[in-house]
Amino acid sequence: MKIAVQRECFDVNAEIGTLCAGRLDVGAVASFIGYARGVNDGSDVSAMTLEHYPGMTEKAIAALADEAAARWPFIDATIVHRIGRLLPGDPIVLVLVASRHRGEAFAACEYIMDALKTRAPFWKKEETPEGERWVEARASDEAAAARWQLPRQKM
Amino acid sequence: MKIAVQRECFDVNAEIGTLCAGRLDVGAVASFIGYARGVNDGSDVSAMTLEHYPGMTEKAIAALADEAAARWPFIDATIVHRIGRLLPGDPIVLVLVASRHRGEAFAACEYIMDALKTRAPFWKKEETPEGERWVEARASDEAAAARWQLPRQKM
Amino acid sequence: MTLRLLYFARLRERFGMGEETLAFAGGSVASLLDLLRARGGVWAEELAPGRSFRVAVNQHLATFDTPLADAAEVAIFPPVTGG
Amino acid sequence: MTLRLLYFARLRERFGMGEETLAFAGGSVASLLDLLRARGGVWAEELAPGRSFRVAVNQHLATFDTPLADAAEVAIFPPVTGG
Repeated sequence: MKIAVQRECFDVNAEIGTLCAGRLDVGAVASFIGYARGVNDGSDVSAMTLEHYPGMTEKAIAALADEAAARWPFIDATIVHRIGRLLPGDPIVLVLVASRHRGEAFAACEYIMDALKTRAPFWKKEETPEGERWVEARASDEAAAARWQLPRQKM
Repeated sequence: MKIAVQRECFDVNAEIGTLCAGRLDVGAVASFIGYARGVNDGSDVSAMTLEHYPGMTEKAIAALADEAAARWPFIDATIVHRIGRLLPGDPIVLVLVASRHRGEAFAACEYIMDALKTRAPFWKKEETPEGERWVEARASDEAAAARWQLPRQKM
Repeated sequence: MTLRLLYFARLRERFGMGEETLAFAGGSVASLLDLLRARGGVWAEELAPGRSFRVAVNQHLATFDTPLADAAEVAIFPPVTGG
Repeated sequence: MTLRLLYFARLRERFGMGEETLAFAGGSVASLLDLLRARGGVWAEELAPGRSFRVAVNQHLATFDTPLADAAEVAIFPPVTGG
Protein backbone atom coordinates (compact mmCIF):
# COMPACT_ATOMS: atom_id res chain seq x y z
CA MET A 1 0.00 0.00 0.00
CA LYS A 2 1.43 3.36 -1.00
CA ILE A 3 0.28 6.45 0.89
CA ALA A 4 1.77 9.82 0.03
CA VAL A 5 1.08 13.43 1.03
CA GLN A 6 2.95 15.74 -1.30
CA ARG A 7 3.08 19.15 -2.95
CA GLU A 8 3.98 17.79 -6.38
CA CYS A 9 1.40 16.62 -8.91
CA PHE A 10 1.02 12.86 -9.35
CA ASP A 11 1.40 10.97 -12.63
CA VAL A 12 -1.55 8.58 -13.01
CA ASN A 13 0.14 6.37 -15.62
CA ALA A 14 3.24 6.04 -13.46
CA GLU A 15 1.22 5.29 -10.31
CA ILE A 16 -0.80 2.60 -12.10
CA GLY A 17 2.41 1.15 -13.53
CA THR A 18 3.96 0.91 -10.06
CA LEU A 19 0.79 -0.51 -8.53
CA CYS A 20 0.48 -3.31 -11.09
CA ALA A 21 4.17 -3.95 -11.80
CA GLY A 22 4.82 -7.66 -12.26
CA ARG A 23 1.30 -8.63 -11.11
CA LEU A 24 -0.53 -10.80 -13.64
CA ASP A 25 -3.39 -11.44 -11.20
CA VAL A 26 -4.72 -7.87 -11.41
CA GLY A 27 -7.93 -7.90 -13.44
CA ALA A 28 -9.28 -4.52 -12.38
CA VAL A 29 -8.03 -1.10 -11.34
CA ALA A 30 -10.62 1.38 -10.12
CA SER A 31 -9.43 4.90 -9.64
CA PHE A 32 -10.59 8.27 -8.52
CA ILE A 33 -9.07 11.68 -9.12
CA GLY A 34 -10.40 14.77 -7.36
CA TYR A 35 -9.79 18.18 -8.94
CA ALA A 36 -9.80 21.77 -7.78
CA ARG A 37 -12.81 23.46 -9.39
CA GLY A 38 -13.12 27.02 -10.63
CA VAL A 39 -16.47 27.53 -8.90
CA ASN A 40 -17.73 26.46 -5.48
CA ASP A 41 -20.90 27.43 -3.62
CA GLY A 42 -21.68 30.01 -6.29
CA SER A 43 -18.37 31.90 -6.11
CA ASP A 44 -15.49 31.93 -8.53
CA VAL A 45 -12.46 30.28 -6.97
CA SER A 46 -9.12 31.49 -8.30
CA ALA A 47 -6.98 29.20 -6.11
CA MET A 48 -7.10 27.06 -3.00
CA THR A 49 -4.60 26.11 -0.33
CA LEU A 50 -4.66 22.70 1.32
CA GLU A 51 -3.47 22.46 4.92
CA HIS A 52 -3.04 19.16 6.75
CA TYR A 53 -1.96 17.65 10.08
CA PRO A 54 1.48 16.16 9.43
CA GLY A 55 1.84 12.85 11.20
CA MET A 56 -1.84 12.19 11.71
CA THR A 57 -2.68 12.43 8.01
CA GLU A 58 -0.72 9.37 6.96
CA LYS A 59 -2.01 7.36 9.95
CA ALA A 60 -5.61 8.30 9.26
CA ILE A 61 -5.33 7.36 5.59
CA ALA A 62 -3.59 4.07 6.42
CA ALA A 63 -6.34 3.23 8.92
CA LEU A 64 -9.17 3.79 6.47
CA ALA A 65 -7.35 1.94 3.70
CA ASP A 66 -6.86 -1.00 6.08
CA GLU A 67 -10.58 -0.96 6.84
CA ALA A 68 -11.31 -1.10 3.12
CA ALA A 69 -8.85 -3.98 2.68
CA ALA A 70 -10.55 -5.91 5.47
CA ARG A 71 -13.94 -5.54 3.79
CA TRP A 72 -12.94 -6.05 0.16
CA PRO A 73 -9.85 -8.22 -0.28
CA PHE A 74 -8.09 -6.19 -2.95
CA ILE A 75 -4.52 -6.74 -4.12
CA ASP A 76 -3.01 -3.32 -3.52
CA ALA A 77 -3.89 0.37 -3.37
CA THR A 78 -2.28 3.77 -3.85
CA ILE A 79 -3.46 6.96 -2.18
CA VAL A 80 -1.81 10.29 -3.00
CA HIS A 81 -3.09 13.58 -1.59
CA ARG A 82 -1.62 16.95 -2.46
CA ILE A 83 -1.13 19.89 -0.11
CA GLY A 84 -0.21 23.53 -0.68
CA ARG A 85 -1.61 26.02 -3.18
CA LEU A 86 -3.56 24.62 -6.14
CA LEU A 87 -5.27 26.24 -9.10
CA PRO A 88 -8.60 25.31 -10.71
CA GLY A 89 -8.11 22.21 -12.84
CA ASP A 90 -5.25 20.94 -10.68
CA PRO A 91 -5.61 17.34 -9.42
CA ILE A 92 -5.90 17.13 -5.61
CA VAL A 93 -6.22 13.47 -4.74
CA LEU A 94 -5.64 10.10 -6.41
CA VAL A 95 -6.99 6.77 -5.16
CA LEU A 96 -6.14 3.58 -7.07
CA VAL A 97 -7.33 0.10 -6.07
CA ALA A 98 -6.14 -3.02 -7.88
CA SER A 99 -8.05 -6.28 -7.46
CA ARG A 100 -8.84 -9.52 -9.24
CA HIS A 101 -12.40 -8.55 -10.14
CA ARG A 102 -14.05 -5.18 -10.52
CA GLY A 103 -16.59 -5.26 -7.70
CA GLU A 104 -13.96 -5.11 -4.96
CA ALA A 105 -11.97 -2.41 -6.73
CA PHE A 106 -14.97 -0.10 -7.18
CA ALA A 107 -16.25 -0.60 -3.63
CA ALA A 108 -12.89 -0.17 -1.93
CA CYS A 109 -12.04 2.90 -4.02
CA GLU A 110 -15.33 4.63 -3.23
CA TYR A 111 -15.13 3.64 0.46
CA ILE A 112 -11.62 5.08 0.73
CA MET A 113 -12.70 8.36 -0.88
CA ASP A 114 -15.80 8.70 1.31
CA ALA A 115 -13.78 7.93 4.46
CA LEU A 116 -10.96 10.25 3.40
CA LYS A 117 -13.41 13.13 2.91
CA THR A 118 -14.67 12.85 6.49
CA ARG A 119 -11.72 11.47 8.48
CA ALA A 120 -8.38 12.52 6.94
CA PRO A 121 -7.17 15.84 8.41
CA PHE A 122 -7.06 18.11 5.37
CA TRP A 123 -8.61 21.56 5.11
CA LYS A 124 -9.18 23.72 2.05
CA LYS A 125 -9.03 27.50 1.97
CA GLU A 126 -10.37 29.12 -1.19
CA GLU A 127 -9.45 32.46 -2.78
CA THR A 128 -12.58 34.15 -4.16
CA PRO A 129 -13.43 37.67 -5.36
CA GLU A 130 -15.00 38.20 -1.90
CA GLY A 131 -11.74 37.21 -0.19
CA GLU A 132 -10.38 34.04 1.35
CA ARG A 133 -12.67 31.51 2.99
CA TRP A 134 -12.35 28.10 4.60
CA VAL A 135 -14.41 25.43 2.87
CA GLU A 136 -17.14 24.12 5.17
CA ALA A 137 -17.63 20.38 5.57
CA ARG A 138 -20.56 19.10 3.53
CA ALA A 139 -23.47 17.20 5.02
CA SER A 140 -23.45 15.15 1.81
CA ASP A 141 -19.93 13.93 2.62
CA GLU A 142 -21.04 12.81 6.08
CA ALA A 143 -24.00 11.04 4.49
CA ALA A 144 -21.78 9.34 1.91
CA ALA A 145 -19.46 8.04 4.62
CA ALA A 146 -22.38 6.93 6.79
CA ARG A 147 -23.67 4.72 3.94
CA TRP A 148 -20.86 2.31 4.71
CA GLN A 149 -21.93 2.10 8.37
CA LEU A 150 -18.58 3.12 9.76
CA PRO A 151 -17.94 2.49 13.41
CA ARG A 152 -18.60 5.78 15.17
CA GLN A 153 -15.34 7.55 15.65
CA LYS A 154 -16.45 11.15 15.40
CA MET A 155 -17.60 13.52 18.07
CA MET B 1 -18.61 11.31 -25.24
CA LYS B 2 -15.75 9.39 -26.78
CA ILE B 3 -16.27 5.74 -27.67
CA ALA B 4 -13.49 3.80 -29.34
CA VAL B 5 -12.89 0.17 -30.27
CA GLN B 6 -9.26 -0.31 -31.18
CA ARG B 7 -6.31 -2.71 -31.34
CA GLU B 8 -3.84 -0.22 -29.87
CA CYS B 9 -3.29 0.30 -26.18
CA PHE B 10 -4.79 3.43 -24.62
CA ASP B 11 -2.89 6.08 -22.69
CA VAL B 12 -4.76 6.85 -19.47
CA ASN B 13 -3.05 10.21 -18.87
CA ALA B 14 -3.79 11.31 -22.42
CA GLU B 15 -7.43 10.17 -22.23
CA ILE B 16 -7.97 12.01 -18.94
CA GLY B 17 -6.29 15.09 -20.40
CA THR B 18 -8.62 15.08 -23.40
CA LEU B 19 -11.69 14.41 -21.25
CA CYS B 20 -11.02 17.34 -18.90
CA ALA B 21 -9.35 19.76 -21.32
CA GLY B 22 -10.42 23.33 -20.59
CA ARG B 23 -13.11 22.24 -18.12
CA LEU B 24 -12.77 23.90 -14.73
CA ASP B 25 -16.10 22.47 -13.54
CA VAL B 26 -14.78 18.90 -13.31
CA GLY B 27 -14.34 18.00 -9.65
CA ALA B 28 -14.15 14.23 -10.04
CA VAL B 29 -12.97 11.63 -12.51
CA ALA B 30 -13.78 8.02 -11.72
CA SER B 31 -12.11 5.45 -13.88
CA PHE B 32 -11.91 1.75 -14.45
CA ILE B 33 -9.28 -0.27 -16.27
CA GLY B 34 -9.79 -3.98 -16.95
CA TYR B 35 -6.71 -6.13 -17.54
CA ALA B 36 -5.99 -9.52 -19.12
CA ARG B 37 -5.04 -11.88 -16.29
CA GLY B 38 -2.51 -14.72 -16.35
CA VAL B 39 -4.92 -17.14 -14.67
CA ASN B 40 -8.64 -17.74 -15.17
CA ASP B 41 -10.87 -20.51 -13.85
CA GLY B 42 -7.82 -22.34 -12.49
CA SER B 43 -5.87 -22.46 -15.79
CA ASP B 44 -2.82 -20.51 -16.83
CA VAL B 45 -3.71 -18.15 -19.66
CA SER B 46 -0.84 -17.27 -21.98
CA ALA B 47 -2.86 -14.95 -24.24
CA MET B 48 -6.40 -14.03 -25.19
CA THR B 49 -8.06 -12.81 -28.37
CA LEU B 50 -10.99 -10.40 -28.28
CA GLU B 51 -13.56 -10.63 -31.06
CA HIS B 52 -16.39 -8.15 -31.49
CA TYR B 53 -19.37 -7.29 -33.71
CA PRO B 54 -18.25 -4.27 -35.74
CA GLY B 55 -21.07 -1.78 -36.10
CA MET B 56 -23.15 -3.05 -33.20
CA THR B 57 -20.38 -2.63 -30.63
CA GLU B 58 -20.21 1.16 -30.85
CA LYS B 59 -24.02 1.44 -30.85
CA ALA B 60 -24.37 -0.82 -27.82
CA ILE B 61 -21.74 1.11 -25.87
CA ALA B 62 -23.28 4.46 -26.83
CA ALA B 63 -26.70 3.23 -25.69
CA LEU B 64 -25.51 2.12 -22.27
CA ALA B 65 -23.45 5.29 -21.79
CA ASP B 66 -26.55 7.34 -22.65
CA GLU B 67 -28.53 5.40 -20.05
CA ALA B 68 -25.85 6.19 -17.48
CA ALA B 69 -25.91 9.89 -18.46
CA ALA B 70 -29.68 9.97 -18.02
CA ARG B 71 -29.41 8.56 -14.50
CA TRP B 72 -26.34 10.45 -13.27
CA PRO B 73 -25.83 13.82 -14.96
CA PHE B 74 -22.09 13.65 -15.50
CA ILE B 75 -20.07 16.06 -17.60
CA ASP B 76 -18.42 13.69 -20.07
CA ALA B 77 -17.18 10.13 -20.44
CA THR B 78 -14.64 8.13 -22.40
CA ILE B 79 -14.95 4.43 -23.17
CA VAL B 80 -12.16 2.59 -24.99
CA HIS B 81 -12.26 -1.18 -25.57
CA ARG B 82 -9.46 -3.11 -27.21
CA ILE B 83 -9.82 -6.02 -29.62
CA GLY B 84 -7.34 -8.52 -31.05
CA ARG B 85 -4.71 -10.60 -29.27
CA LEU B 86 -3.68 -9.50 -25.77
CA LEU B 87 -1.17 -10.85 -23.27
CA PRO B 88 -1.55 -11.15 -19.48
CA GLY B 89 -1.09 -7.73 -17.92
CA ASP B 90 -2.35 -5.92 -21.03
CA PRO B 91 -5.15 -3.40 -20.44
CA ILE B 92 -8.43 -4.36 -22.15
CA VAL B 93 -10.94 -1.65 -21.35
CA LEU B 94 -10.93 1.91 -20.04
CA VAL B 95 -13.97 3.77 -18.71
CA LEU B 96 -13.57 7.38 -17.53
CA VAL B 97 -16.41 9.50 -16.17
CA ALA B 98 -15.93 13.19 -15.33
CA SER B 99 -18.48 14.96 -13.14
CA ARG B 100 -18.83 17.82 -10.69
CA HIS B 101 -18.98 15.60 -7.61
CA ARG B 102 -17.73 12.10 -6.98
CA GLY B 103 -20.99 10.23 -6.39
CA GLU B 104 -22.16 10.57 -9.99
CA ALA B 105 -18.75 9.68 -11.39
CA PHE B 106 -18.45 6.47 -9.36
CA ALA B 107 -22.01 5.35 -10.05
CA ALA B 108 -21.94 6.06 -13.79
CA CYS B 109 -18.52 4.41 -14.21
CA GLU B 110 -19.60 1.23 -12.44
CA TYR B 111 -22.94 1.16 -14.26
CA ILE B 112 -21.22 1.48 -17.63
CA MET B 113 -18.80 -1.36 -16.79
CA ASP B 114 -21.58 -3.66 -15.54
CA ALA B 115 -23.70 -2.95 -18.60
CA LEU B 116 -20.74 -3.32 -20.95
CA LYS B 117 -19.94 -6.74 -19.50
CA THR B 118 -23.41 -8.06 -20.29
CA ARG B 119 -24.55 -6.08 -23.35
CA ALA B 120 -21.59 -5.03 -25.50
CA PRO B 121 -20.79 -7.67 -28.15
CA PHE B 122 -17.25 -8.71 -27.24
CA TRP B 123 -16.04 -12.28 -26.79
CA LYS B 124 -12.78 -13.54 -25.30
CA LYS B 125 -10.92 -16.65 -26.37
CA GLU B 126 -8.12 -17.77 -24.07
CA GLU B 127 -4.98 -19.74 -24.87
CA THR B 128 -4.25 -22.23 -22.07
CA PRO B 129 -1.97 -25.30 -21.70
CA GLU B 130 -5.09 -27.40 -22.42
CA GLY B 131 -5.72 -25.52 -25.67
CA GLU B 132 -7.93 -22.63 -26.74
CA ARG B 133 -11.27 -21.99 -25.06
CA TRP B 134 -13.99 -19.39 -25.25
CA VAL B 135 -14.60 -17.61 -21.96
CA GLU B 136 -18.08 -18.36 -20.62
CA ALA B 137 -20.30 -15.54 -19.41
CA ARG B 138 -20.34 -15.24 -15.62
CA ALA B 139 -23.50 -15.39 -13.57
CA SER B 140 -21.87 -12.76 -11.35
CA ASP B 141 -21.77 -10.33 -14.29
CA GLU B 142 -25.49 -10.82 -14.90
CA ALA B 143 -26.12 -10.26 -11.21
CA ALA B 144 -23.98 -7.11 -11.19
CA ALA B 145 -25.90 -5.67 -14.14
CA ALA B 146 -29.25 -6.65 -12.63
CA ARG B 147 -28.46 -4.61 -9.48
CA TRP B 148 -29.11 -1.47 -11.50
CA GLN B 149 -32.56 -2.76 -12.51
CA LEU B 150 -31.99 -2.40 -16.22
CA PRO B 151 -34.97 -2.52 -18.49
CA ARG B 152 -35.19 -6.10 -19.74
CA GLN B 153 -33.47 -6.26 -23.09
CA LYS B 154 -32.04 -9.75 -22.97
CA MET B 155 -33.51 -13.04 -24.04
CA MET C 1 -37.50 -11.93 -48.34
CA THR C 2 -33.84 -12.22 -47.61
CA LEU C 3 -31.95 -12.00 -44.32
CA ARG C 4 -28.28 -11.42 -43.66
CA LEU C 5 -27.20 -13.73 -40.84
CA LEU C 6 -24.05 -13.22 -38.77
CA TYR C 7 -22.47 -15.62 -36.28
CA PHE C 8 -19.81 -14.72 -33.73
CA ALA C 9 -17.29 -16.35 -31.43
CA ARG C 10 -18.03 -19.95 -30.43
CA LEU C 11 -21.13 -20.11 -32.65
CA ARG C 12 -19.15 -18.89 -35.67
CA GLU C 13 -16.69 -21.71 -35.11
CA ARG C 14 -19.35 -24.36 -34.44
CA PHE C 15 -21.42 -23.40 -37.49
CA GLY C 16 -18.29 -23.17 -39.64
CA MET C 17 -19.27 -19.76 -41.05
CA GLY C 18 -19.29 -16.11 -40.03
CA GLU C 19 -22.17 -15.05 -42.23
CA GLU C 20 -24.69 -16.20 -44.78
CA THR C 21 -27.62 -14.90 -46.79
CA LEU C 22 -30.87 -16.73 -46.18
CA ALA C 23 -34.20 -16.78 -47.97
CA PHE C 24 -36.90 -16.40 -45.31
CA ALA C 25 -40.67 -16.66 -45.61
CA GLY C 26 -41.19 -13.98 -42.96
CA GLY C 27 -41.96 -14.01 -39.26
CA SER C 28 -40.22 -13.36 -35.99
CA VAL C 29 -36.87 -14.31 -34.50
CA ALA C 30 -38.57 -17.46 -33.19
CA SER C 31 -39.54 -18.51 -36.73
CA LEU C 32 -35.99 -17.96 -37.96
CA LEU C 33 -34.59 -20.05 -35.10
CA ASP C 34 -37.01 -22.90 -36.02
CA LEU C 35 -35.76 -22.74 -39.60
CA LEU C 36 -32.13 -22.93 -38.52
CA ARG C 37 -32.75 -25.76 -36.02
CA ALA C 38 -34.35 -27.75 -38.84
CA ARG C 39 -30.87 -28.01 -40.37
CA GLY C 40 -30.09 -30.51 -37.58
CA GLY C 41 -26.58 -31.23 -36.28
CA VAL C 42 -24.79 -28.36 -34.59
CA TRP C 43 -27.65 -26.01 -35.54
CA ALA C 44 -30.24 -28.01 -33.65
CA GLU C 45 -27.81 -28.50 -30.80
CA GLU C 46 -26.56 -24.95 -30.31
CA LEU C 47 -29.92 -23.27 -30.87
CA ALA C 48 -31.95 -25.74 -28.80
CA PRO C 49 -34.44 -24.09 -26.44
CA GLY C 50 -32.70 -23.54 -23.12
CA ARG C 51 -29.25 -23.03 -24.65
CA SER C 52 -27.69 -19.71 -23.85
CA PHE C 53 -27.35 -17.45 -26.88
CA ARG C 54 -28.32 -13.93 -27.89
CA VAL C 55 -29.93 -12.54 -31.04
CA ALA C 56 -29.48 -9.00 -32.35
CA VAL C 57 -31.67 -7.60 -35.14
CA ASN C 58 -30.17 -4.69 -37.06
CA GLN C 59 -27.56 -4.40 -34.31
CA HIS C 60 -29.96 -4.14 -31.37
CA LEU C 61 -30.51 -6.96 -28.90
CA ALA C 62 -33.76 -8.69 -29.77
CA THR C 63 -36.24 -11.10 -28.20
CA PHE C 64 -37.93 -14.20 -29.64
CA ASP C 65 -40.94 -12.19 -30.77
CA THR C 66 -38.98 -9.42 -32.53
CA PRO C 67 -40.34 -9.29 -36.11
CA LEU C 68 -37.93 -9.61 -39.04
CA ALA C 69 -38.24 -7.34 -42.07
CA ASP C 70 -36.70 -7.92 -45.50
CA ALA C 71 -32.94 -7.33 -45.59
CA ALA C 72 -32.66 -7.44 -41.81
CA GLU C 73 -29.24 -8.13 -40.35
CA VAL C 74 -29.66 -10.86 -37.75
CA ALA C 75 -26.72 -11.79 -35.54
CA ILE C 76 -26.64 -14.86 -33.31
CA PHE C 77 -23.92 -15.13 -30.69
CA PRO C 78 -23.03 -16.48 -27.25
CA PRO C 79 -23.50 -14.34 -24.13
CA VAL C 80 -20.90 -11.60 -24.28
CA THR C 81 -17.67 -11.68 -22.29
CA GLY C 82 -15.83 -8.43 -22.92
CA GLY C 83 -14.46 -5.85 -20.55
CA MET D 1 0.93 17.04 33.65
CA THR D 2 1.58 18.82 30.42
CA LEU D 3 -0.27 18.63 27.11
CA ARG D 4 0.83 19.69 23.66
CA LEU D 5 -2.09 21.37 21.91
CA LEU D 6 -2.35 21.85 18.16
CA TYR D 7 -4.88 23.95 16.23
CA PHE D 8 -5.53 23.75 12.51
CA ALA D 9 -7.17 25.66 9.69
CA ARG D 10 -9.93 28.10 10.73
CA LEU D 11 -9.37 27.40 14.44
CA ARG D 12 -5.63 28.07 14.11
CA GLU D 13 -6.47 31.46 12.61
CA ARG D 14 -9.22 32.28 15.13
CA PHE D 15 -7.08 31.32 18.14
CA GLY D 16 -4.08 33.14 16.70
CA MET D 17 -1.74 30.23 17.30
CA GLY D 18 -0.88 26.84 15.78
CA GLU D 19 0.29 25.18 18.96
CA GLU D 20 0.90 25.67 22.65
CA THR D 21 2.01 23.75 25.69
CA LEU D 22 -0.54 23.62 28.51
CA ALA D 23 -0.34 22.58 32.16
CA PHE D 24 -3.34 20.31 32.80
CA ALA D 25 -4.61 18.85 36.06
CA GLY D 26 -5.70 15.66 34.35
CA GLY D 27 -9.00 14.33 32.99
CA SER D 28 -10.71 13.72 29.70
CA VAL D 29 -11.08 15.68 26.48
CA ALA D 30 -14.22 17.20 28.01
CA SER D 31 -12.20 18.59 30.98
CA LEU D 32 -9.64 20.09 28.60
CA LEU D 33 -12.38 21.75 26.56
CA ASP D 34 -13.85 23.26 29.74
CA LEU D 35 -10.42 24.68 30.60
CA LEU D 36 -10.02 26.23 27.14
CA ARG D 37 -13.58 27.66 27.12
CA ALA D 38 -12.80 29.35 30.45
CA ARG D 39 -10.41 31.59 28.53
CA GLY D 40 -13.50 33.30 27.13
CA GLY D 41 -13.55 35.22 23.81
CA VAL D 42 -12.94 33.18 20.67
CA TRP D 43 -12.16 30.14 22.85
CA ALA D 44 -15.57 30.10 24.46
CA GLU D 45 -17.18 30.90 21.13
CA GLU D 46 -15.49 28.33 18.89
CA LEU D 47 -15.53 25.50 21.42
CA ALA D 48 -19.09 26.10 22.64
CA PRO D 49 -21.16 22.93 22.94
CA GLY D 50 -22.93 22.38 19.64
CA ARG D 51 -20.17 23.99 17.56
CA SER D 52 -18.72 21.68 14.97
CA PHE D 53 -15.12 20.73 15.68
CA ARG D 54 -13.03 17.56 16.03
CA VAL D 55 -10.47 16.49 18.60
CA ALA D 56 -7.63 14.05 17.96
CA VAL D 57 -5.54 12.62 20.80
CA ASN D 58 -2.12 11.35 19.83
CA GLN D 59 -3.20 11.60 16.19
CA HIS D 60 -6.35 9.48 16.50
CA LEU D 61 -9.85 10.94 16.40
CA ALA D 62 -11.16 11.11 19.95
CA THR D 63 -14.45 11.59 21.78
CA PHE D 64 -15.36 13.79 24.74
CA ASP D 65 -14.63 10.99 27.20
CA THR D 66 -11.22 10.05 25.80
CA PRO D 67 -8.77 10.26 28.76
CA LEU D 68 -5.66 12.43 28.45
CA ALA D 69 -2.28 11.18 29.67
CA ASP D 70 0.78 13.29 30.41
CA ALA D 71 2.55 14.56 27.28
CA ALA D 72 -0.46 13.78 25.09
CA GLU D 73 -0.68 15.57 21.74
CA VAL D 74 -4.20 16.99 21.47
CA ALA D 75 -5.31 18.56 18.20
CA ILE D 76 -8.49 20.58 17.80
CA PHE D 77 -9.70 21.37 14.30
CA PRO D 78 -12.77 22.00 12.14
CA PRO D 79 -14.48 19.14 10.30
CA VAL D 80 -12.12 18.07 7.53
CA THR D 81 -12.57 19.10 3.90
CA GLY D 82 -9.88 17.35 1.87
CA GLY D 83 -10.10 15.17 -1.19
